[in-house]
Amino acid sequence: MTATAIGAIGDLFSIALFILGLHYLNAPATARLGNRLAMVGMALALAFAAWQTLGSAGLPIAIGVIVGGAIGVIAALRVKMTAMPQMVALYNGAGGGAAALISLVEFYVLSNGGHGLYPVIGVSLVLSAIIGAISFSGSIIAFLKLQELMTGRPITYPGQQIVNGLIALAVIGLAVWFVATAGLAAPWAILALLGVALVLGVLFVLPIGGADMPVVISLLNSFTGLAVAITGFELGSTLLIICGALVGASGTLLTVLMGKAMNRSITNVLFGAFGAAGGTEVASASGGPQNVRSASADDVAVMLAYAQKVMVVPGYGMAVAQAQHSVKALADQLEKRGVKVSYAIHPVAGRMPGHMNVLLAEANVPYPALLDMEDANPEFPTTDVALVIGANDVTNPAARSVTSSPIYGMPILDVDKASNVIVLKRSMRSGFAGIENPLYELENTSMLFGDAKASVDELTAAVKAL
Amino acid sequence: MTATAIGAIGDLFSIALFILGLHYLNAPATARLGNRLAMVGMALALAFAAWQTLGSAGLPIAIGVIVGGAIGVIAALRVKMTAMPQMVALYNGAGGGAAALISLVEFYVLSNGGHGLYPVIGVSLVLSAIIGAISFSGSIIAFLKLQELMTGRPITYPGQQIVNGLIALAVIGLAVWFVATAGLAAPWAILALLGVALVLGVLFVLPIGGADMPVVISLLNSFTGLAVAITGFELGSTLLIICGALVGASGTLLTVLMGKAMNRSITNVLFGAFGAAGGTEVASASGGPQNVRSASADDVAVMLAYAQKVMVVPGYGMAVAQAQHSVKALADQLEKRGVKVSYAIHPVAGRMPGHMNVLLAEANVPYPALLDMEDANPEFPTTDVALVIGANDVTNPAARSVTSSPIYGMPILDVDKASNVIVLKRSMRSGFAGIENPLYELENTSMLFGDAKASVDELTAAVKAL
Amino acid sequence: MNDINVFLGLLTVLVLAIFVGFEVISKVPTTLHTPLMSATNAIHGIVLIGAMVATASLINAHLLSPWLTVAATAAVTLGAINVFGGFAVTERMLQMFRRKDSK
Amino acid sequence: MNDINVFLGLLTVLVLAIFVGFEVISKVPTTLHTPLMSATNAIHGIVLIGAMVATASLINAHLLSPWLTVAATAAVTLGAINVFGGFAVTERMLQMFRRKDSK
Ligand SMILES: NC(=O)c1ccc[n+]([C@@H]2O[C@H](COP(=O)([O-])OP(=O)(O)OC[C@H]3O[C@@H](n4cnc5c(N)ncnc54)[C@H](OP(=O)(O)O)[C@@H]3O)[C@@H](O)[C@H]2O)c1
Ligand SMILES: NC(=O)c1ccc[n+]([C@@H]2O[C@H](COP(=O)([O-])OP(=O)(O)OC[C@H]3O[C@@H](n4cnc5c(N)ncnc54)[C@H](OP(=O)(O)O)[C@@H]3O)[C@@H](O)[C@H]2O)c1
Repeated sequence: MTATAIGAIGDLFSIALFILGLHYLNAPATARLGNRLAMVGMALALAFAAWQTLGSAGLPIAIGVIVGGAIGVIAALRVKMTAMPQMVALYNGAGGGAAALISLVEFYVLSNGGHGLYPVIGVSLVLSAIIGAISFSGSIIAFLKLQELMTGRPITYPGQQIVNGLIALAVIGLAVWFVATAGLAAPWAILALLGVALVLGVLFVLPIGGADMPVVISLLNSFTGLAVAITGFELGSTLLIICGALVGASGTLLTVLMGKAMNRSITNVLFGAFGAAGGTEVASASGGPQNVRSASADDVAVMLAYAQKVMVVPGYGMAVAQAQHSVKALADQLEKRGVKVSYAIHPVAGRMPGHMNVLLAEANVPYPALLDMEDANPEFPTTDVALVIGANDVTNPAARSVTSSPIYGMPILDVDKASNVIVLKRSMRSGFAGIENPLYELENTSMLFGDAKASVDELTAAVKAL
Repeated sequence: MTATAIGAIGDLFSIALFILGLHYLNAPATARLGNRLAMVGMALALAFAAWQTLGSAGLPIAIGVIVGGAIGVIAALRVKMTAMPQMVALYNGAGGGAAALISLVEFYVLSNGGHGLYPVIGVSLVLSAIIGAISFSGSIIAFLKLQELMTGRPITYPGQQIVNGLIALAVIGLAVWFVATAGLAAPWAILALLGVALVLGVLFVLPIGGADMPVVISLLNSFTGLAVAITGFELGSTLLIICGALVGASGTLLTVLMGKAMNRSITNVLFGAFGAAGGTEVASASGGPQNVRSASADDVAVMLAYAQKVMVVPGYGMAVAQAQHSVKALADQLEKRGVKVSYAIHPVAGRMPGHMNVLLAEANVPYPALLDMEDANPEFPTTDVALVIGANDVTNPAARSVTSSPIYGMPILDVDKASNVIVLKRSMRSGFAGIENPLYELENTSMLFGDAKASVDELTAAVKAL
Repeated sequence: MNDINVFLGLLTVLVLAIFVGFEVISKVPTTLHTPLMSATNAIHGIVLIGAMVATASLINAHLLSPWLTVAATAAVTLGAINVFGGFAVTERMLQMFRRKDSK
Repeated sequence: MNDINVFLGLLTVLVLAIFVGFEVISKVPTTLHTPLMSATNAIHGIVLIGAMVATASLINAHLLSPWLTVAATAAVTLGAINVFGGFAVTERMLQMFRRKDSK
């Protein structure tokens, strides 16, 4: 049996492991097993690839793998839990960049002979260069936005759509011409193509708001998958084709599911900024002073200490204030007094799926105390105090009744059914959706203004003092 | 582009259509669409194959397709709804037989040159011959059992396992030898192999009871899928490999699901008869006279006519008596009097999944009146009369409480929660599981003995006369 | 099919198709078990195409034994029964799933 | 990859893998969206192998331009970041899913 054949059989095992891994990643109980299986698959594939390539290109490959591996692992272990999404963006961008560079290298290798490229090779070379480059630069912008190294607000300017359209046309034109001439116009053509595609990636992500970045990252992730699959055609590698297609397809479906979970369509995420420039501003400005009650920390502390059942409803504000440890401390105080404390976790609370779970787990909140929306909602009618900590949209009763509301139809946490609602936030400003929350004007609602962490710490102190 | 290439592209469309078809077949609302998509895929594949083969072998192919197609379609349209499972068995057997015959023909074609067969070809030839032949003869026995052309009871005799084991060994020995000699011992070896495999198929299904046939048919179905995939290796056909593997894998999973739905493990279905020969007899004989109330048709008619809510619980006995039209007539009479009539359908009532749905749909019972087990069970506490028509095991409360019962843990219809339970059956004999039903001894249960159709017709007449 | 690489290509396709087959079956309601079994049964009727190819290769090999021609024709016939009967019976079963709003 | 039949074989594999990718994602709970995205991200790190192959082919072609060697090494580096970082970050996210029975 030839080395290639042995490699192909090894690849087949890797592929099976990747698929099984993804399968198990669908359920919380088996997700870790799933990731481990995928890791084993990758190790196997890398071992076979090393066996076949290290002989001829040992040095550059060893340098690249060691440097890249070290950067990747160290960054992954150092980063804060809450910065995970932007790390995924960076890693994804790296994959896209690799695909684009492979096209560049392969172009030189293949056109070395002086004759042109076969159509299939030419087309895949161009496509993986373009898609990889878009994914690379787009992911970097997504990273910068989420890391708040640049404004998270949509960046729009007049004529933006025309500019983007023209650049996209330039990319297509260059690509067609490259394929038509079988790459003989190169090397400037392939370099120009890469350059313009990088610009397109930047422009594509700029007008999208920071809060939509998780969806965008997921989309760019499936782009990279696509680029890798096409690279597979370029290199004639079944392994790359299959893995790339797996990620491209599952990533696309995942993007749609993520959009659905926050009640946004993908087109709305991608192109929403063009239509409704400044919509957020208008809505929150029109809010003005509302008819709300505000309470002191001491009042609230008494209410909490003598309650039987308290439901904590965390949201984006808790993440911003990094208040999770303080919340845990407050809950401990209350539990000492015999109060039953649970947490109601809305699926899209915060800015990434699982955001609240990650934060609360970091603060060592026991897993069984976290209730899904389905389990939490029946509890509210028998809850004495619903303590809303920096959550807004996910508690907005307008989603149930006001058909004209942008979030109408989104399932929400029914905090208004609790006997008392305490809302911790800094001001009357709106949340992600940019709309007013009628919850704040209800009879049974009181506001405790201030930074979430500061407020919660005050509450803990006040409860202790009782 | 060559003819082969065009064919390959066409095949790719067919494959996509098959997969989409299976995908849509998972939900009732889209199942018809799914089947249609698969049909289109098959038509496309056949068109390309015809284009490539009719030129050389027009006559035999035309004869075969016309004769086979006519037989298949006419039989499918003529057969009674309740005989569907055995029809599927026959069609499946035909597929297996085709795979076995292809191996035979290909053996002659390939060994024509006088030199032996390549290992891969030799192995696939032998495997598809064996599996196809087992599927062929096994399916025919399954058909005969379900059609009651032979006894549905498990056929067992002393030493059966040894005989089966020896025959399996003979098959394996012949196969190994055939491959080892690269087929040069032929043609008698391949013929002998086919013959012994046919016998093995018969012996494999004989000891399995008629009621387990749906599971066996599903298993034989995935066998045929496997045989077809291997035939694909023999012929170098991607299309056959993919379709065969699709069916082999999904059929295996489906077999497991079917077994689960009736609370039986697959090994138990296949080899259960060996362990517990005659167990059914003992259990039902030990029943003896129970402490039950029997009611007259007139009593029951009054009860039904003055009820507000009647739940019909159909089972295998309704199918045996072909009482579905009578049941519909009774329900019409009751509804005329303002009684609300619904039907509680247990997932494994009858002898095939969906058995009751098919029968009641045939009798034009409106779809919304059919309640799944999940929807029906909460209704029983507010039901005045539960009318159990030839159902037994699926109403057995022992499944809830008696841990030693063979059906312990199977979800059942909670008919015993209804104010009154009327059971229509012919005797005190047990049902499929061969166990007593404590339901019949309950305070609120009355028996109406007799053939289900006759009893229901009597009830209808009595209600009309009121 | 003597080339190991061709064989490995087919093996890859086999493995992927097996995964598709497993994953495509998800939470099927029990009422759909029989139709689904019947539909997959019809799909392996693709063996008809194998029978057609085998018949053609028999003729092309100029093997004119009447027995072999009968065997090949029988294979085609059985394959056709599988395909056409399989789809027809599935279609009939599924007709039961049309929602009837009322009698 | 000039042979149309080889291309068609790869295309078949592509189509099947796309179907596997779609079918393998079923009812994922929202809490798993981010880990799943992260895991698929790590899997497309397989591009590292493409980068290794391309680097080897560059050397074998005796194209000794330093710029090209840098580009190839950069491709390997980026691919390695994708693979190793991707799996590490996924693993960390999933550590949050261990059930803790109590504090
Ligand atoms: N989870 C996801 O995957 C995801 C991704 C993208 C978008 N989204 C969207 O994000 C929203 C999530 O809802 P949410 O209720 O969690 O958040 P939200 O509606 O965005 O509201 C967060 C609230 O927290 C308050 N806040 C901010 N910083 C604070 C601090 N330091 N201390 C106290 N309060 C602070 C803000 O009010 P003040 O400014 O008055 O303090 C704001 O109203 C949904 O609309 C969802 O669709 C979710
Ligand atoms: N649905 C499937 O896919 C499937 C497949 C295989 C096995 N099974 C098994 O089959 C059983 C189905 O339960 P089931 O409650 O529907 O049926 P059952 O438990 O088999 O009981 C049927 C009852 O109907 C009575 N009966 C028979 N012929 C009758 C007639 N002409 N008139 C009136 N009554 C008649 C019989 O009692 P008499 O003799 O006293 O009349 C018998 O007790 C379950 O154990 C299930 O696991 C189901």
